[in-house]
Amino acid sequence: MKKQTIYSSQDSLWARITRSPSFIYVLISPLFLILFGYVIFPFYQTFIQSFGSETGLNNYKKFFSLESTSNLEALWTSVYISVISVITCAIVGVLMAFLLERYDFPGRRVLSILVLVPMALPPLVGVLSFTFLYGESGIIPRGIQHLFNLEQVPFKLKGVWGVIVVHTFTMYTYFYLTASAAIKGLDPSLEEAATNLGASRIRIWRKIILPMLTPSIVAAALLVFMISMASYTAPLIFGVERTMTMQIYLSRTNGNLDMAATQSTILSFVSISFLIIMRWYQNRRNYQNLSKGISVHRSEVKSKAMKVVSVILSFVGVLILLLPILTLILISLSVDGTWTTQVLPPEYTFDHYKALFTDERTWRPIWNSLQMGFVATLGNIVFGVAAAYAMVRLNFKGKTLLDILIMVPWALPGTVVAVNLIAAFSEENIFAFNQVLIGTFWILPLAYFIRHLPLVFRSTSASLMQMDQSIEEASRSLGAGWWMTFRKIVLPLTLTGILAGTLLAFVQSIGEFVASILIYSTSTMPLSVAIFQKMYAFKFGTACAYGVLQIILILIVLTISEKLSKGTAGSAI
Amino acid sequence: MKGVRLQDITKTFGKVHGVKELNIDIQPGEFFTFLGPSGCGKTTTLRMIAGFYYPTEGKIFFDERDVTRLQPNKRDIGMVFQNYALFPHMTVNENIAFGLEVRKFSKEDIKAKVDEVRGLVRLEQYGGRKINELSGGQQQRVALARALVIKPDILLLDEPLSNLDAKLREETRIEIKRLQAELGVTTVYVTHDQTEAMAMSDRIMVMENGYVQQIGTPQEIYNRPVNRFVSSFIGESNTLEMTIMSIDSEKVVVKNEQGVTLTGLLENSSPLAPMNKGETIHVSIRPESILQGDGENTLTGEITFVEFTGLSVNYIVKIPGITLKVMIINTGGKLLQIGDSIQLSIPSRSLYFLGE
Amino acid sequence: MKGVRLQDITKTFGKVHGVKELNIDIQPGEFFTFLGPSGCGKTTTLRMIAGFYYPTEGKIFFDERDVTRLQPNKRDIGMVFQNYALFPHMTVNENIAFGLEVRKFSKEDIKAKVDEVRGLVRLEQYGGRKINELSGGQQQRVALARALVIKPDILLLDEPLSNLDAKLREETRIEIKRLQAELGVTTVYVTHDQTEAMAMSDRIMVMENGYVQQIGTPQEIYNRPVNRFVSSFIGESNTLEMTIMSIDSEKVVVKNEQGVTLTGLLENSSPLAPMNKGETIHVSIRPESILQGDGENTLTGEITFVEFTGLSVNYIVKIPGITLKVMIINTGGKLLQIGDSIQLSIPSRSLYFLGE
Amino acid sequence: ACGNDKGEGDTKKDDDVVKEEGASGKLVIYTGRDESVVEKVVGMFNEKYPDIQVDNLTMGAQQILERVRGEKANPQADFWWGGTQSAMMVAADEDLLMPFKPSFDEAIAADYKDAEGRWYGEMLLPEVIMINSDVLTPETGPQDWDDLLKPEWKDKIVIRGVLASGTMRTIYSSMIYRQGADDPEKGYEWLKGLDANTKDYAQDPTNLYLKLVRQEGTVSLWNLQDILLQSKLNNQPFDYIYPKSGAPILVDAVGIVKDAKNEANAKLFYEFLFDPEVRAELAEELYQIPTRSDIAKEDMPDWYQDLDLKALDIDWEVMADKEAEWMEHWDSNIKGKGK
Ligand SMILES: Nc1ncnc2c1ncn2[C@@H]1O[C@H](COP(=O)(O)OP(=O)(O)OP(=O)(O)O)[C@@H](O)[C@H]1O
Ligand SMILES: Nc1ncnc2c1ncn2[C@@H]1O[C@H](COP(=O)(O)OP(=O)(O)OP(=O)(O)O)[C@@H](O)[C@H]1O
Ligand SMILES: [Fe+3]
Ligand SMILES: [Mg+2]
Ligand SMILES: [Mg+2]
Repeated sequence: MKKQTIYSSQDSLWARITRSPSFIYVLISPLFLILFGYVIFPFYQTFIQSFGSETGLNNYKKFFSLESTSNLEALWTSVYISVISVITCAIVGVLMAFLLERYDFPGRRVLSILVLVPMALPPLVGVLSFTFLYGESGIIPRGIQHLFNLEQVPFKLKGVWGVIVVHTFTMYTYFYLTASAAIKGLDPSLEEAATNLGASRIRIWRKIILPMLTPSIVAAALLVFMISMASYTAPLIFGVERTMTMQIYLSRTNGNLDMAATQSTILSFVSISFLIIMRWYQNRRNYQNLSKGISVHRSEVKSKAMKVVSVILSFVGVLILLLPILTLILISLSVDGTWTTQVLPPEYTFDHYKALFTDERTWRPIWNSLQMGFVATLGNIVFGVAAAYAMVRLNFKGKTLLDILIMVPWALPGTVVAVNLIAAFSEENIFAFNQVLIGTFWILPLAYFIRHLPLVFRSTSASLMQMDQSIEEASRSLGAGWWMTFRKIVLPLTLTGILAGTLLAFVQSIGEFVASILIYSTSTMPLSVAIFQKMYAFKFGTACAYGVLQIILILIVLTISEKLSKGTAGSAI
Repeated sequence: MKGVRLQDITKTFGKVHGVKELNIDIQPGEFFTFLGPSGCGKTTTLRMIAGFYYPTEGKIFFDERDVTRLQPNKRDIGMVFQNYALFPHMTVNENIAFGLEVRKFSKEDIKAKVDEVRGLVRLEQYGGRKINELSGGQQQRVALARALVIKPDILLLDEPLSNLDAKLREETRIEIKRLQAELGVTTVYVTHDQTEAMAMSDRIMVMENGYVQQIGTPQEIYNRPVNRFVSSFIGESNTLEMTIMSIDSEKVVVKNEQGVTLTGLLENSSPLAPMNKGETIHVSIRPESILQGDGENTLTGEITFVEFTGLSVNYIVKIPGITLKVMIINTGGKLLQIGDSIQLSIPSRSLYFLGE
Repeated sequence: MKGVRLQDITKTFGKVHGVKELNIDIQPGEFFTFLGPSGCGKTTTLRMIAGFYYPTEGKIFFDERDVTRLQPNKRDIGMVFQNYALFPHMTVNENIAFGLEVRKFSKEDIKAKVDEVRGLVRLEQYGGRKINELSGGQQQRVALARALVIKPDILLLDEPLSNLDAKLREETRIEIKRLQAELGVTTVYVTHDQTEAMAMSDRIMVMENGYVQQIGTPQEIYNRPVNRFVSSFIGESNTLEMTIMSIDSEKVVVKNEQGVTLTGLLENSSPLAPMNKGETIHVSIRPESILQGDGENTLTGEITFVEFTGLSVNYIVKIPGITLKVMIINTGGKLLQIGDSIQLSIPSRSLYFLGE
Repeated sequence: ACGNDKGEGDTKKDDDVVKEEGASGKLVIYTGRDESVVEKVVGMFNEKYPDIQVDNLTMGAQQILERVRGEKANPQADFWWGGTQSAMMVAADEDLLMPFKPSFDEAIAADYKDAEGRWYGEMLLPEVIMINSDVLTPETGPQDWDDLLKPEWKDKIVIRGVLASGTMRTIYSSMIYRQGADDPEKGYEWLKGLDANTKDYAQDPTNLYLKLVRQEGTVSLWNLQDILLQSKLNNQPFDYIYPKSGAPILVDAVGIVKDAKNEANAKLFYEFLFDPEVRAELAEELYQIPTRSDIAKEDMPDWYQDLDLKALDIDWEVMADKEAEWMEHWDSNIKGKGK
């Protein structure tokens, strides 16, 4: 019989390549190479260096020696801060995700954007705003002191708990974003079935929802664990000096590069072990939605009480989350040096903003950051999604290796990654098309790309794990090639996950400081470095005003993406 | 053992209406079946009983208790979902045990009960399997086991056997019946298989397009449908438009435009049919009640279609004036071919008179 | 129109085996059905034809072309998945149109074709609906429409009508048959409904536990099953273990331990049955071939179970020495009750002799 | 050797050593100096050499070290402007800096430069006692190091985190040295006393300033220049007390990056930066104390003339040798244990 041939022979080469399932390999092999060349190879050198020039295992012996326990203490502190951070972030993030995804109440749309705002907090001024809020002379402790006429401030944020509060505040969005993507894709009939079997809400949470969210929780847990291990500013600010990152910093300051290498190696070893444990845990079970057909969406049953509780909880939550940002705004509006012992700043001014808006140099870094963030994030989407697809759907050797390769740049302290990159790109080589990338525009986007790839990668693979594979098969059976299936079916159905990762990656790129400061050049000064310079010059108000600008910028991005995703994002059930 | 009463239930989805003005009174311990074409509102009604939808209007009672807005998990209902809704992250055993764990049974109890019910649905070997390693029918059986094992007050089954083969379906059907009789569970059953409905149900509700058409015992529904929809929906039926020529206390003679005349019994008429001389009514004749050979209401025609179903041979027979579907039981005899001539007779008690 | 040939196909999942040593040769344009108990490997086989599983061993040919490792999207296959696998982010229309868009039809063409096929599956009003606003049966019909609209070379249908009511199922069945005949699409059909299989198929393959049991026309399978499994799986059957008392070129007399004696025809014996005097063999008798009243092989017994199915009344009758399932066609007559006595006769041509 | 050597009159500016004013090309500076300082000096430099395009990248001393280290194979920077003595010594050890003898070599004391000329101290940073001037006056504050241990200052002292700060490490090591370098135990005792009076350790300078401004503490140890800058330019309520027994004086240094691409321009900038006029101006406006010993005191601003730069007597060699050990001991055995 007469048939329409599906593929006409005059297909372009590109079309033919993209339609082949091996296209995914075409995409991930350069990724493999890049990661190998610029992550693993320098990292391997670090590893070698960690054994010192002739001292062999000495550095390790020294690290683990019981005579001077500072390294071991640091390791322990880092690990337990990280573990607790993961837990607190998970609680806050998943709870918020659930409240905002499942309950409809007045203001939900606004809240769902506001809840992301902490992500926008610029790293440097951001942490400071915490000291202004909860530190010894912070608004809240002093406010309470004044209110009740206390001798002393009733409490202050300090030490490990301070670090954890800051970590929770700044990192719960990892959980929030990945979990809300997963909740969107969760088959509601599972909950119904559990309810029907008599399970209470709590049990449904414990036994159905949380386990089904495992891939996204694992994803976020990995990200948070590693970033906490590599966290520097927060422990510094709260005076927790005995952390791995601090030890690395000290070793490098003292010029003891071998020891620094040892410490970096151990740090990444811990992170990678965590990764491997998590992978194992996750792979034990299946999380694909399997129901036959497609079930009814959002269940109708909502108790009134729950609704009220969720409104209150969300508002209180968001208020707490917004406080540091409000504080930042407050500082940006107050006259430098006048705010001494008062609860709130006594004098206000718009001068800092005026200074910013009249200086033509203000906009350049913003524009730089946007550009570089955009380029890097674009790369992240392409490679991150491809890698995630390969990881979840394809069978090939070296999956775990690829996973580790992608995660390592996230697990290492920013300084170490940046130094590795400088070493790799300060000479001409093929990966950079025989160019010296250091000092050019491209080095920063490349750094952002490598460092933030795990964000897109993780959150996309979590989404993919949830998606029913037979939907893809249906598309193939209808004649759609790999590429079309990917575009028309996989992408829309995992869009929420991809978007979550993209947002994280983009916002991180805008705010990245630790690596940026080591590789920026005058023409590519990013926003974070600009803020740093204001701070460095102790133009505190101006720095905060700059920070506020950054927040506004990110808010705009968030709002736009929320608008874009609405309606186009499908769900996996 | 609980009765279920639906009072003036209406459910709309936005502008679409799911079901309208339902009034159902299901007796404690009864096996009650919803029957109706796809999309008529069966699942919607079931979901309201389970508590996953709130009725837009009306009330639901379990015995005398108003449960219209009661939480689903407080209703003690076992339900098999049309789409199974198995927990993909659990094994077969874990899925089945879930409801028992909720009810805080001891470990050993749970194991025993799970093993038992797994045997009942023929999944002995599959306890440790992941759900995504099961075939469609196996998954359906897990869903069934999960609902049965908790021995609920009320059992809601939404096409629970649709993916099983005839043999297994029958076995399971018998098991469900046995359990239901043993435990006295009130059971509401949705099926598209009318044989199944007929065989299992105490009473059947026939729905169409959100409205109830008829509620009655299987025999009532089958033999005395209230209208043409029920008559044609339940089983095969030849429906002929005919005019009453003569009528007495026993016999009715009808004739169609082409002059075919048939004789039937007055007692076989729907309460809605206008049984007066000269009225035009519908006559329903089941294909299987038509016999091959000589007898009452003998007709001769030509075969235009042959279908072998194993159990029987179905013919479509063209008789001058009418076309009849005829079902002749296969007793291993020879098949007639298209074009062959065949003699048929219709026992007078096989004619049923309907209104609109 | 393409033939499909499976050569020595084995598929294992880890240690579990899905199917084993399959050899099937499906003719171009044939309507071929897989029948078998739940979990016997039907879906697995279908998925290998579609290209979603690679066989662990063996080869698959479309006509003469080896497609064992061909990409699924290059096979020009239409498939209805057992779990539908609809695209949740698209409307009904978009789901159906997907395959047409892949084939780069023009907008108008697509609209026309989608509208047509939507009518065919009775979803006229539902084009713009989201998938999650449809009932189970409606979703299944979308899945069917999506596979039919692309008019593929080969149509793979995995229980495509399992959630439809009898009426709609029959209509759709006829539509599928019509399409298949018109376009000559080679169709592989999986169903658990043997009536459906019998009615539609050119040939049927009966599987059990991953192995092929019998391949043949519906009549062959039904009337001449090769073994006990096929005989009991296809339709209802009374299987009795009996010993051959006497045998001649025409008649066979068998007797069981309790002394019940029956007479059958030699021609009605499976090639695998050892038809010698003194051998113990199995005799299969279909319930519907047993008649009420006088005749050949007359027996009298007591009714122990009554089931009304509309079409027929099923009895279980206890006769000294044997228990028989009996199906008496409902012609509107009176039902017998449990405990009543009944006289039965079994026409000699209704006995079928089987080996193991 | 900054202020303490009140110069013997201004020396000639020796432009003859380097090229003429028509020099052009690029100059990349990594600097730890404040933005305002950089802008000012680069502006002045460009007035003199308008064709040299100066790119300056601001960052912390530690970050400069990291960058220069990383770029060793292909240096991007030419001039390293502003680094602690220790960072410079590490860099010199790692062969990151180019030896160069500028014209003013002799004007700088041996203490304040590298023997091979790989770095030269640009300015001096006496480490002094810092007070909040809203609460204390130079008269009411602690007058000498040992005063800090008095009970009256308990919980009034805020210290910039010691380990991460070169400045603070030097101060603390000096305190030990002051009690006798041979046996650090006495020094440890002294530091234990200080720790007991210390309320809090601040993580970075910004935080230190904040804590003082907001009166979480009123006394600190800090470098003179920054105290003056903050109080004079940024209106912060800070003042200083020059310890009676003398202050450890740190050097802030500069150097040319090895294999610099624009070596010639870097040398021009080197010379320019140490020009006595430039020095005077920087002293005037930014409270910098030059290392050059040959600038006339009259040319310097008033605040400088009032200053009596009394240095603690310290053997920097010994200090450099012992610092790591002492600080590690402090960190693990003294910090936070005093209470
Ligand atoms: N991915 C898998 N992993 C392990 N076992 C599997 C997998 N898929 C199928 N099986 C097993 O293989 C056997 C055949 O499965 P298949 O899905 O082909 O059955 P089926 O004949 O389609 O049954 P049904 O009528 O119930 O759909 C079953 O016993 C099933 O449990
Ligand atoms: N969430 C919804 N939104 C809009 N319409 C809906 C929704 N759920 C069901 N409907 C419509 O309500 C009608 C009744 O649906 P229901 O699921 O009760 O049918 P059903 O009788 O169970 O059919 P089936 O036998 O096909 O499962 C259908 O026409 C369906 O399209
Ligand atoms: Fe610092
Ligand atoms: Mg339904
Ligand atoms: Mg199947």
